[in-house]
Amino acid sequence: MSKSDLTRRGVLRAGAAGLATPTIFSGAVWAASHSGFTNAPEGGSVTLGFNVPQTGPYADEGADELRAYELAVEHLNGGGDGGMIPTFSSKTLDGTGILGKKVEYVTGDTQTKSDAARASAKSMIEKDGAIMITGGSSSGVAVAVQGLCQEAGVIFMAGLTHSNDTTGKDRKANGFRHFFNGYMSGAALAPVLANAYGTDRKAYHLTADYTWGWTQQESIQASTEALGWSTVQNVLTPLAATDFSSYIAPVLQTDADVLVLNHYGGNMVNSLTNAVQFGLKDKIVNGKQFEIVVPLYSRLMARGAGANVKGIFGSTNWHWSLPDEGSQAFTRSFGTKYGFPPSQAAHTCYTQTLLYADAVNRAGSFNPCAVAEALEGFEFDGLGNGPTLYRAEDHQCFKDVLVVKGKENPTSEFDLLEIVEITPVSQVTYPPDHPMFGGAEASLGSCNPGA
Amino acid sequence: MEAIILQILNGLDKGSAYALIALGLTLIFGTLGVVNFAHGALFMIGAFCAVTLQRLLNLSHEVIDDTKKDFLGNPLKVDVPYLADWFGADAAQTIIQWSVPLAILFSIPIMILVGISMERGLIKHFYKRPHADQILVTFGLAIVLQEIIKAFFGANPIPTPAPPAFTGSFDFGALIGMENIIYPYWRMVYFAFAMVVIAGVFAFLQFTTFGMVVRAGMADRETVGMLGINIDRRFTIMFAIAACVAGLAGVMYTPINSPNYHMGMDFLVISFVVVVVGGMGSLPGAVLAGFVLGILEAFASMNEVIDIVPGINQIIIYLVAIIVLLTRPRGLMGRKGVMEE
Amino acid sequence: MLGLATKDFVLLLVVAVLCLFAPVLLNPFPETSDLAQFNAGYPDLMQRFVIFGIFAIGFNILFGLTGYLSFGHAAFLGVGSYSVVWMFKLLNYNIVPGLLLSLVVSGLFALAIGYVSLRRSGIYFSILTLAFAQMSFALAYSVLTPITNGETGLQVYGNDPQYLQGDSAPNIPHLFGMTMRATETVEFGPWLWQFNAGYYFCAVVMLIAFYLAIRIFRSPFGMMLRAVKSNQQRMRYTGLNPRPYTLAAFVISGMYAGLAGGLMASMDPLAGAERMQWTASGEVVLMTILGGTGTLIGPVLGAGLIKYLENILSKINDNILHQWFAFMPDGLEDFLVAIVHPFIGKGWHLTLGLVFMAVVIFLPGGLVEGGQRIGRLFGRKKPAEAEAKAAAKTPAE
Amino acid sequence: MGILEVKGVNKRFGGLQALGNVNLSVAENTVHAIIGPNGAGKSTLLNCLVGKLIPDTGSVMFDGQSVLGRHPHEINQMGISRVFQTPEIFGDLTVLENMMIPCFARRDGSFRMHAFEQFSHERELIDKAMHMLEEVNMAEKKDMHSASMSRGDKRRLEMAMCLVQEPRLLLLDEPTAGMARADTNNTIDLLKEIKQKRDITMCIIEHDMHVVFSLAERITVLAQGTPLVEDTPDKIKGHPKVQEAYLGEAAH
Repeated sequence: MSKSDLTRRGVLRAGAAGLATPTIFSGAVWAASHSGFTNAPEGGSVTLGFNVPQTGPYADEGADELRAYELAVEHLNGGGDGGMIPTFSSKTLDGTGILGKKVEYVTGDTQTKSDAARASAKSMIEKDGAIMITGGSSSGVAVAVQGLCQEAGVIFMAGLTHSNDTTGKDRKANGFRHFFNGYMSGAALAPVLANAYGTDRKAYHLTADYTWGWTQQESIQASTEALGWSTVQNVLTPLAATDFSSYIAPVLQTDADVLVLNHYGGNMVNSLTNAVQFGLKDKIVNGKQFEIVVPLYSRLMARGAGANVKGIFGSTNWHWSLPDEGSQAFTRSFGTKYGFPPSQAAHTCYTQTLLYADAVNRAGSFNPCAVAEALEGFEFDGLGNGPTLYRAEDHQCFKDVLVVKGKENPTSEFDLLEIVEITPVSQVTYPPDHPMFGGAEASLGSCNPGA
Repeated sequence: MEAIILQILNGLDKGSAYALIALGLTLIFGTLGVVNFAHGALFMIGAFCAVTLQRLLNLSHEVIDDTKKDFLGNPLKVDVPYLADWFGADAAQTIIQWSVPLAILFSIPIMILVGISMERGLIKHFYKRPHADQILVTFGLAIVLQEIIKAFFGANPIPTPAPPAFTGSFDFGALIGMENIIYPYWRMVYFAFAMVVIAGVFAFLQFTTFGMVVRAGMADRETVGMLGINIDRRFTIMFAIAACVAGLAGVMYTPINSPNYHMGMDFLVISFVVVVVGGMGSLPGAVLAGFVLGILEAFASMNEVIDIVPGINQIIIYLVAIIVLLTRPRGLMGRKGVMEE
Repeated sequence: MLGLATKDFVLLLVVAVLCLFAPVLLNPFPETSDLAQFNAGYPDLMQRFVIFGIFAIGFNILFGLTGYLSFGHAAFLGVGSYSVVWMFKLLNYNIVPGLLLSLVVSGLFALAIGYVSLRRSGIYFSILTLAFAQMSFALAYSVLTPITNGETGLQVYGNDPQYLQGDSAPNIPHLFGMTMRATETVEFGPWLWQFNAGYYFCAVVMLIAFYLAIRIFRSPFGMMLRAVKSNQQRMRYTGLNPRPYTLAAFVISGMYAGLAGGLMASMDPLAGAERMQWTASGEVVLMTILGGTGTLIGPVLGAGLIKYLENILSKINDNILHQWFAFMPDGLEDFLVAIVHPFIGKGWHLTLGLVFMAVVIFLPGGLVEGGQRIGRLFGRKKPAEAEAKAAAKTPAE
Repeated sequence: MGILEVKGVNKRFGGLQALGNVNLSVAENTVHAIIGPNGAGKSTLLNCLVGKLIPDTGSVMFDGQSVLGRHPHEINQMGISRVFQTPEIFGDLTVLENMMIPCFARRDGSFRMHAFEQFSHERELIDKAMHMLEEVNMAEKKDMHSASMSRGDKRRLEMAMCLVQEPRLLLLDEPTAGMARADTNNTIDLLKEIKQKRDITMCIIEHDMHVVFSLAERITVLAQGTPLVEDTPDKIKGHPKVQEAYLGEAAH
């Protein structure tokens, strides 16, 4: 018998042929199969766990993430046109899976709830023998699942999570984030806003009343104030709010001339729609045109707001219209398979899968600690965001940030945003012990291989 | 002062939605005695009637435009609505923009049909069952309806704008000599519409024989049954009316906030609170509670209030519900003995 | 035995045996078969089965016996979880202090909420409890973040004091050194069984909770609670005060919920605010009704079914469907996949809704009634399910 | 001095004077009937006695103690039991369980947390309950689901539940309302038997003159919320005021 803190199986599935002779209580065999880390893959395949919201408000975003994962698995196993593999600066991926093992995957539903997400991730680790968990469409879930993976001893490659905390005060040695964060949004947006609207602006913030909202608001306030803006008021809105009229109306009574909506998803769609209803876009205050800003844009959600997004600034991790080779390859590959362009969530999830696979290949092992080491300080290019660094200190990717604007004349329902500026990585880089990221106290802890 | 006037307007507007949903719910819940967890789903279906009509009006065929390229670099396929072929591009554009008001007409027969089939097919068999069973079956139904809508329309919100004539906002301030009191046209339309529907339902119950019988049935079902009046059929009609009211509330709500498949669940809990705060079995109570809670919610979200009591905007509805129920045992206008056991 | 009538003792014994062999029984399909997808015998899900079982058993003491339908029991679940994690943060990772605290805190919480809410009955009571729970949820998510860590959920950080944490003590939840995650894995032919310490701990707690619930059901106190449901007027005119009886039932079931929440945090040291949301309260209501209100074993079955559907169905994707139907001709395979597709993966909610409707339409007494019918079909009573219902209705002698 | 003394009780509902200066004295170990036409205030008076209503003025003394402001369960614990117009029993429980509840209430008071005690240990109370059931001829129905019994059985069960508490005052609110003549006679016999076997005071509110004159030793006639006369049955029969206010009306 073997004793472990988290077990694996999957082996049996993969190595089914080798089990022709029934072994009764063959604990010894088990122990031998352990290579000192959780769910060490055996046989000819390796299992990845794709944990995305399939029900609840972010279900469509989750579905897009899942499409990207399936595409990534196809490409890793040598199917399709290879997507971004040919453009990726690291050349270890050759279409033979990961370390020569065929990539298999299991899927689960996070329901955008920490509990459900952890339950789903645990079942992937305990039941399906997943060696890596990835996905998610909100920061609460990302932090919760990242914590779980740290304890269980598997790698977590975060999906869409934008809160500073994910690689800030809640950073973990086994967790990695490719997506950008609230600070970067603020740092990238502020100069563009100052350029477009002037440095003498008074901002009114509406902020979703939970951790992501707060870190986003804190970041954008700091960056805009550094350029001369003042902040009139910051109002916290309940997450469950669906009608924002009573939060928008007071804006009319102040001398604010910019409204910043620190909302995401359904909240963003509704607050933006309501703000436009109240005529804020046409208002003139202090002789200036009133403006609305949405710091974190998502194309999927922007669709829900319809024409209201026209002309409104925001930031995004990636957009399919980027002209670089990697982005084009990915868009072509995804678009050909599914008939529409990928979202930023799809892009980050696809990229994370490739990055993981490559790290394993470079490390020559699935051991989470070896993989983490391979990812730490890794510099790469060709995955759609230009030269990128996976910083060792906090496991955050540093890359250029896109500032976008709602398009005035969209040609299709996917063509809603236009890129205004690509903010260079140097402008959005911060020290790992930045106070918004847990300060000096924040620590990754040490890598946990489980078992 | 301006701020207060604006919040009263907001409160009336929120209250309109609450009152409309609660009105239908209280017809089913307070009158027929069925704990209908699928009522939110009826509201949602109403909203998706508007979406469906918008889609129907937008039914298109593809025309290839060689001058433009799509995201893969192929020639752009442009969707041209059939309406444009029939009536010309401008007329078609206008019709599509007016899809939400048109959806009122479209939704009434659909909601009546939905209401009747729900009552005849399912709810009818649960009048005499325990409330617990009613909760389970209607909750199950709500999930199923929601998932069906999700399967067709996805999980994301779908924009359904108001007609151009009603976008933008109205400057009240200019009218009464104050600054900065502007209010969106469509929200005023919503309030007016709610008033008309509420008045219609009340008039119907007050001035028709049908209404009299139903009101008598609400007060004492057994006696009415004994009089040989076919109360069953009237209850079916009642259910259809309730479904209709919820559906219309949903149709008209779409331009205020883009509809999504779980909007019914978002309103479900609130609407139960509204009905109970209003008092079981009381239609005026439900309407009153809807507006009271709407206005209080609007006021609680003012900065001045939040500064004094942080977090009050998160809990105001529940706090008010607790206070009302503790000081007035049967809510604002409830009747004795309804759903108290 | 143990102060139980024979049939109750048999029921307890059956449940105990089922719990003991759950890791084997819940993994009926060999790992190598395509049906292994339906295996539920992995630690996390088994823990969830018994923890939600405790939650539902406790809820049934209130709802099944007194008929008071609380729509706010999730608040106690959340409070229990927070208590345990706070003990982890302050003392050490031993789960005992936390569980004791979760019982105390949820009991006090239930006392306060129950005292106020029980001034009203029927739907008014339901809405009062709902309002309290929703307030707790909204505040825990936002204003009370210093205590609850808001959206992220309360968890242990490296810089927490942990005053009693010894150097050698495990750095994960444990019971006097036995970690909750410790698992013995046994391979038997193509089968794989996981015997997990945390699960067995939860199972023992559930058996104790179940035993206490049987005692309460069969006690004079239990009879008084049924009297409350039956006729409060007669009760008052018989010289009994219904209020303290209902309050006691409310507090007991609140403590069951707190214990369940505490166990959840003990198995997985993270406490999220959404545990207190109305949907979680509604879930336990559905579990109880689905299984069979007022029966002993029903709520546990209901909890098991809902958790099973949630965790197993949601993980089936099209890829797996294609594997299942791979032996068929291509056209037929695609057709079958298309038919099944809406009900699995992201469509698991749809299946759940249909199951709710089917059970309530065809089995008015819940799953327990289904068990009874099967029992009758085979001519002999199945001891576990069939007697539970019958026993609840037989005289209290 | 009677066991129950009602003095100067007034009760108004809005503009309606339901009770006006009611004085009533019920002597121990007697059967006292309160009669009067509909709306005379009989039920209001009864509700004032058991704590469901609180009079605006006046006093209600039971055995020298005031009952005013006490809860119904406290008043019951003082020794007053009540039989309702429609039998109020615990429909979800069996007959024996129905009987056990008053037994527990008498022994343990208005609340006790006997959550882990066992029924089998309560031999004494079970015997007592069975004994009472035998007295009302229901012993063989002890395991029946009480809601499924006939109305007559429910009535007998309810009376047994009251009597097993050995009350000093039994209040009966139209105990034969809605019963057929044969059932009514059975009830009369049962009540007579009960009275014979023990020392008990009964106060009956009744519409049916046959019942009243078969049982009552003293009768109070209530009209428009005020006691008209109080006397023995024989005297009441011929009393002109009663003829006018009650029997006359009933003769219509």
